[in-house]
Amino acid sequence: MGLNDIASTLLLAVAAFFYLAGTVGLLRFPDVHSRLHALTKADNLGLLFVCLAMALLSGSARVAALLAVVWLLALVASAVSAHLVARRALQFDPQAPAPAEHRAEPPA
Amino acid sequence: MSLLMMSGSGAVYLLAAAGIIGIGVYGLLSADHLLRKLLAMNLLGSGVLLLLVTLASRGGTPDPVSHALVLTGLVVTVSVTAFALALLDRLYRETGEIRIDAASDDPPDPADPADAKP
Amino acid sequence: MTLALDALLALALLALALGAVAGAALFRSIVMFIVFGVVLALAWGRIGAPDLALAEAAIGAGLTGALLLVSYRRLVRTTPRRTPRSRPAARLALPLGLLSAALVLGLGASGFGLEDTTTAGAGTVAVPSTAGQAVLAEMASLPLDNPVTAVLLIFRGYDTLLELTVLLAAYLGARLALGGSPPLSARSAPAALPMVGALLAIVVPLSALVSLHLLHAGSDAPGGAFQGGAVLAAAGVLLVLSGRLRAIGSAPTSQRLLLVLGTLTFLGFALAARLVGAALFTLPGMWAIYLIESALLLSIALTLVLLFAAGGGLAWGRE
Amino acid sequence: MNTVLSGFAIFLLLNLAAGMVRAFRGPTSSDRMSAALLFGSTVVALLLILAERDAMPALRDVALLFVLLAAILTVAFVGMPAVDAADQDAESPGEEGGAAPSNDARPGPAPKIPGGGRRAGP
Repeated sequence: MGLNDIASTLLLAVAAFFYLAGTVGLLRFPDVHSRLHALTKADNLGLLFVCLAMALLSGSARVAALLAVVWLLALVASAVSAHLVARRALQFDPQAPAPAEHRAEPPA
Repeated sequence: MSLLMMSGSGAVYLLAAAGIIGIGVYGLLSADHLLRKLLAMNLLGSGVLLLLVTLASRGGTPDPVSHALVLTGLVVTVSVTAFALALLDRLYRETGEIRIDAASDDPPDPADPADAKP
Repeated sequence: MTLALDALLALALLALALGAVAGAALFRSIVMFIVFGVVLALAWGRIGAPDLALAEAAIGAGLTGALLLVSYRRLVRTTPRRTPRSRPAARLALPLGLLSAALVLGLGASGFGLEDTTTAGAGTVAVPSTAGQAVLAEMASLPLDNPVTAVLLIFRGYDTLLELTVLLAAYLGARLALGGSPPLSARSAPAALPMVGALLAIVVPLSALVSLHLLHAGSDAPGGAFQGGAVLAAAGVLLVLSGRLRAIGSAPTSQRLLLVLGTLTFLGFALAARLVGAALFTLPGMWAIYLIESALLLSIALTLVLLFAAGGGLAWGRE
Repeated sequence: MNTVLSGFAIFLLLNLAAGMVRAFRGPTSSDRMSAALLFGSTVVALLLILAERDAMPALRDVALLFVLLAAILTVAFVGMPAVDAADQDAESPGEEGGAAPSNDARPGPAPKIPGGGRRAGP
């Protein structure tokens, strides 16, 4: 196991932590907005570390560039998706908290 | 892909395909909403495609002929789905019903316990 | 480890399939089905069919999902009443489902067994015994490196041609079914909403680029006209959803030509080969393959967007 | 290294199973949609891992397609009206029955229901 492999394993471990955090948040948080919050933030960080690990493992600049594009696009997609879903939930879902009340909460 | 066979993964996907086909048939017969019947039909199709590809990769190399066939099948499936949805829309506008047996006249049942909780 | 991975994947597929047909919540069924498509793309990758994974990603994530969600919006008020339990088809559903699963399992297992005996008996196989092996043996003499594309365009040109005809028939059938009155507009998030405009500015040009890349890569690597067309169609679907494109009653001539462009180009080459005495579907060279693939891509993309928008043609701008 | 990658892939699949629970339980359609988001991002990571492990670079293209097209689903989703039958179908499937209002009653995109779309049902 070379240095590259050890570094990738460590990165994957960090990624696993973030994915786990996102999933636990999705399962345990009480309402749509906090679930979305846990999910989008944690998962994007997880994906970042997966991309870093894979770029290290592949050792090719072309693959690293492709992975960078994938991560940036994932950021765009999740930002837009989270915004749209949260907005719709605020408008429509009976269980969703009022905006002011939601903003007052510290980020969990 | 010889690795796929050696590890018994081919058998796993064969089981999955059989299960998906069974679930598709079940859904096709038991669903009452036509949109769900359409979903079941799509599942059935996916199961068949999965079966084809699993059987095609049982030898050493994946078989390109069946891959091409399944690729064609995927595109045809989505166009057929779109066509079926157009038919559904027309049916709804003609009859106001989205079921096949629209003749039955039982009243709406707002509190059916069987469906109250998932 | 690999076996555990595949077993989990298969279990996820089965659970999602069950979720898509069980229960009364129609929206849940749709979400389950969409996720089923996503996981199926992963399974295609595992079975060694990256071509199919690409197509499933573009079609499952982009087209079918949006199609189902928009249709659900149109039909949302029509939640069915309870089905009478006595309906014979519903009573037969479980036994018939089990029966078909068992039948498929038996057939599939015998298929596996068949393979095993032939390879065991023949040892090193010299003569290709299936069409796929014949194709792989011929690949060396072709300018293409992707056998799937070779099958689609060279060995089984009929299939591809007829598939285009099926797409066209679906479009015409949808036109007939909808008649003169188009359904509710598919527009669901106007581009004026915050972030939707920015999303369009990023995703649409990139999709066009990726679609070209897939078309170009298709001759040597997984990809091709179908995947490229599906990606381009997904970008078109996004434009329809955001109201940048709208459906109109009948197509202008340019769009009608584009709809049949793939069929005509393919057929033209096939007949030209016939005229000079070669076999039907013999292609004169690599340039012909690129030309046909480009025409196929455009036709497939336009047909799929029109099927999604449930209109005869497309026009820019809001309705 | 392959063992590490396989282990991580299995971990991600278990995450997917958890997401499936949320997609199934709901309770609102927004919950189901956010679970679908989780699926998208996890499957992308899985594809990247498998591309490396099985040496199939085409799977990276599949991942690219997923992140490129992921937003289409949510854009299609936000147009959905929050009438009772839409959001609450899990709880009260038969509510709208054969009421069958005509299409003209809900013209245009994204009809907004005043009052936040609370259930009118029992």
